[in-house]
Amino acid sequence: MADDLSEGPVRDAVADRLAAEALIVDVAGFEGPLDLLLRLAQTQKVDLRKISVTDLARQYLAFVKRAREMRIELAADYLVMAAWLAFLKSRLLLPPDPEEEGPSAEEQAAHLAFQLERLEAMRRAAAALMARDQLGRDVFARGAPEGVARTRRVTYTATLLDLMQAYARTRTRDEFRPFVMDRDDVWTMEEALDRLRPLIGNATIWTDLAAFLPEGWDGDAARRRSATASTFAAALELARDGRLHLEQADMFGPIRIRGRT
Amino acid sequence: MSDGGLFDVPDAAEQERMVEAVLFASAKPLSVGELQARLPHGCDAAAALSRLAELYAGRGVEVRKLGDAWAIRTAPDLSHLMMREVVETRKLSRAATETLAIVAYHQPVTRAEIEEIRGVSVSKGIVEQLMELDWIRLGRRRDTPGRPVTFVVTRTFMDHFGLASPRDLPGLAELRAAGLLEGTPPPEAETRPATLFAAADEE
Amino acid sequence: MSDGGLFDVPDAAEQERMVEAVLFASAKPLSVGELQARLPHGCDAAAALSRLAELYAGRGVEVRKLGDAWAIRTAPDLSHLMMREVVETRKLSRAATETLAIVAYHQPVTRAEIEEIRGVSVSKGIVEQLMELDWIRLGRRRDTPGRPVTFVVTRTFMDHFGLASPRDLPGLAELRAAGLLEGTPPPEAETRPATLFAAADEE
Repeated sequence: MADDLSEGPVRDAVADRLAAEALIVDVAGFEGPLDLLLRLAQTQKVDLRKISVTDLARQYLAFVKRAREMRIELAADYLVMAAWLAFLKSRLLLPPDPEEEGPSAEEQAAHLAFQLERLEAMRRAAAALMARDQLGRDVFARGAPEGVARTRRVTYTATLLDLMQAYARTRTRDEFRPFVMDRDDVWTMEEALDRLRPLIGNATIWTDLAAFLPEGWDGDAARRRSATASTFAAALELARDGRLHLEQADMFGPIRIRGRT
Repeated sequence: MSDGGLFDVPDAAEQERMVEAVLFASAKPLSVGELQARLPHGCDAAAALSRLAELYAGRGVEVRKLGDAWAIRTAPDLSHLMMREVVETRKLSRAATETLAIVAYHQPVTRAEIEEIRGVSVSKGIVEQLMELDWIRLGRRRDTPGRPVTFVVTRTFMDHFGLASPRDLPGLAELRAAGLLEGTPPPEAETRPATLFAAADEE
Repeated sequence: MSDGGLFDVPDAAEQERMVEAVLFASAKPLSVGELQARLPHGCDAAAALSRLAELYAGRGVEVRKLGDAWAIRTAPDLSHLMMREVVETRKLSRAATETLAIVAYHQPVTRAEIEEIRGVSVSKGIVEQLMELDWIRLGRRRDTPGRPVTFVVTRTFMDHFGLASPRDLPGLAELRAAGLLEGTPPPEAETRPATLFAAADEE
């Protein structure tokens, strides 16, 4: 590095650059003006309550001046703090103006000292907290916790109203059921078949179909019609099966049946 | 506790503490060998383990051997504490409510009678459900062929529905007067169900 | 053991076993109320807990009070045996630990108050991170203009740092005696840069 030694300006440039970089790193390392102030205050190595705010203001302003000389962009809040500290410093150095209202310069300085002390206290508290025995690092929970099994129990509920409405529903359902034919006066074909089957075996002679109508079904016209129709249909069914013979002498004449032997 | 000297072996009580802590924190059961490997040199994991098992005997948790490994587990008689019952309330189904209503209004009533009134067969599940809820129970057998069982409502039923007696249940006419019946049934329906109730009462 | 009668309350020893079993089974701290809910009717979970805590004093695992809840945890002096159990966690940033400490010592605290103390705005990421860890949560809104939300620390926080009560925070008494936990308002807000910090809150 002999070249560097011989050429002073170059070396200075390097030194400046290094200094600038150091400052950049420093500024980046601070979390805002209060953090920077706290770091500067700590260099005074006194109880933060006895700190000299004027000294602190001077240090801070010097820092900002240096940063500006090195054309380091300082965030606005650093500059606002600088302006406020410059103002505070001047007020602290001058005798108090009796006309002025609001807090005195001393009170503002004391509050700044309080803020710094509080921030430092919180930093120490955070460190103390982190130094505690921590779960998963120093202290451990049950490695194999036994889970709680959930069982589901379903209970059913109904109100008296539900009950009454349900009953009303069942009792009135008939009244609203879909229309179906009333079967009181209907002699079904199944019934006719059941009646005809055992009788036809004995009918060895031609017998009028009307004779096979069930008892009580030959009076009322509707009933007789239903029974006649179903008995006739049943006779046709049995004729198809070869169980009986059917005959009708003339049109609209009586239909006669005879069992097949 | 002896933690100063490099070759100091922890005393028996300390070894017990160590086994206890390691066993507690482990996610899986540990064999004696694994425990031994976790303890400081010179410890006797097996001895500490058996002392620990004794110490826990009869407690809420026990040191249990699972295969060739050891673990801390809940005492079996307390396993019921590890259950959390989730109670879910559901509305009684329409079919069940209707069946219940018929039993309440017509008791004692046979299954065939319930089916006749509802017009559909009564599933076994519904009767079981209502009996499980302790809302209906078996009454006396009917003195008819086949001696069918009858159903009646229970004390629990009365409590649940706030009834002093099943006779307090309002009749159909009252239900209608209260606007609880939908639709407009034919006029003769007014009297019919009432007589049916009366008949049911006599049984 | 009395498990026959429906209304028999288990005796003291049995209640102790029950609390022991439930506490051992859970990895998370349980409040007295939660324990009580798991025990049969008539049990006194608080009394059983304090007897149990005494019983476990000095053992490899301890019954610890963590905030309003209780849990069984390994004794801190045995942490060297637990290397295998250590859960690797991401190291919290300085800003995050500071924010956490401020919430813990000043709770309930608003975001503006945290910013006042730290002198910088609190990034959203930090609050999210701390809430995700379940170390801080929202407290009640402050009864001041704008009704700002407040932050408080959680049961998980107490559990993680082994704090029986917020009073056990390290150095709390000294900080309070020094007046450093009081919300000392600035002498006058207009000219001070602190107002600028507070403005960052709005961004």
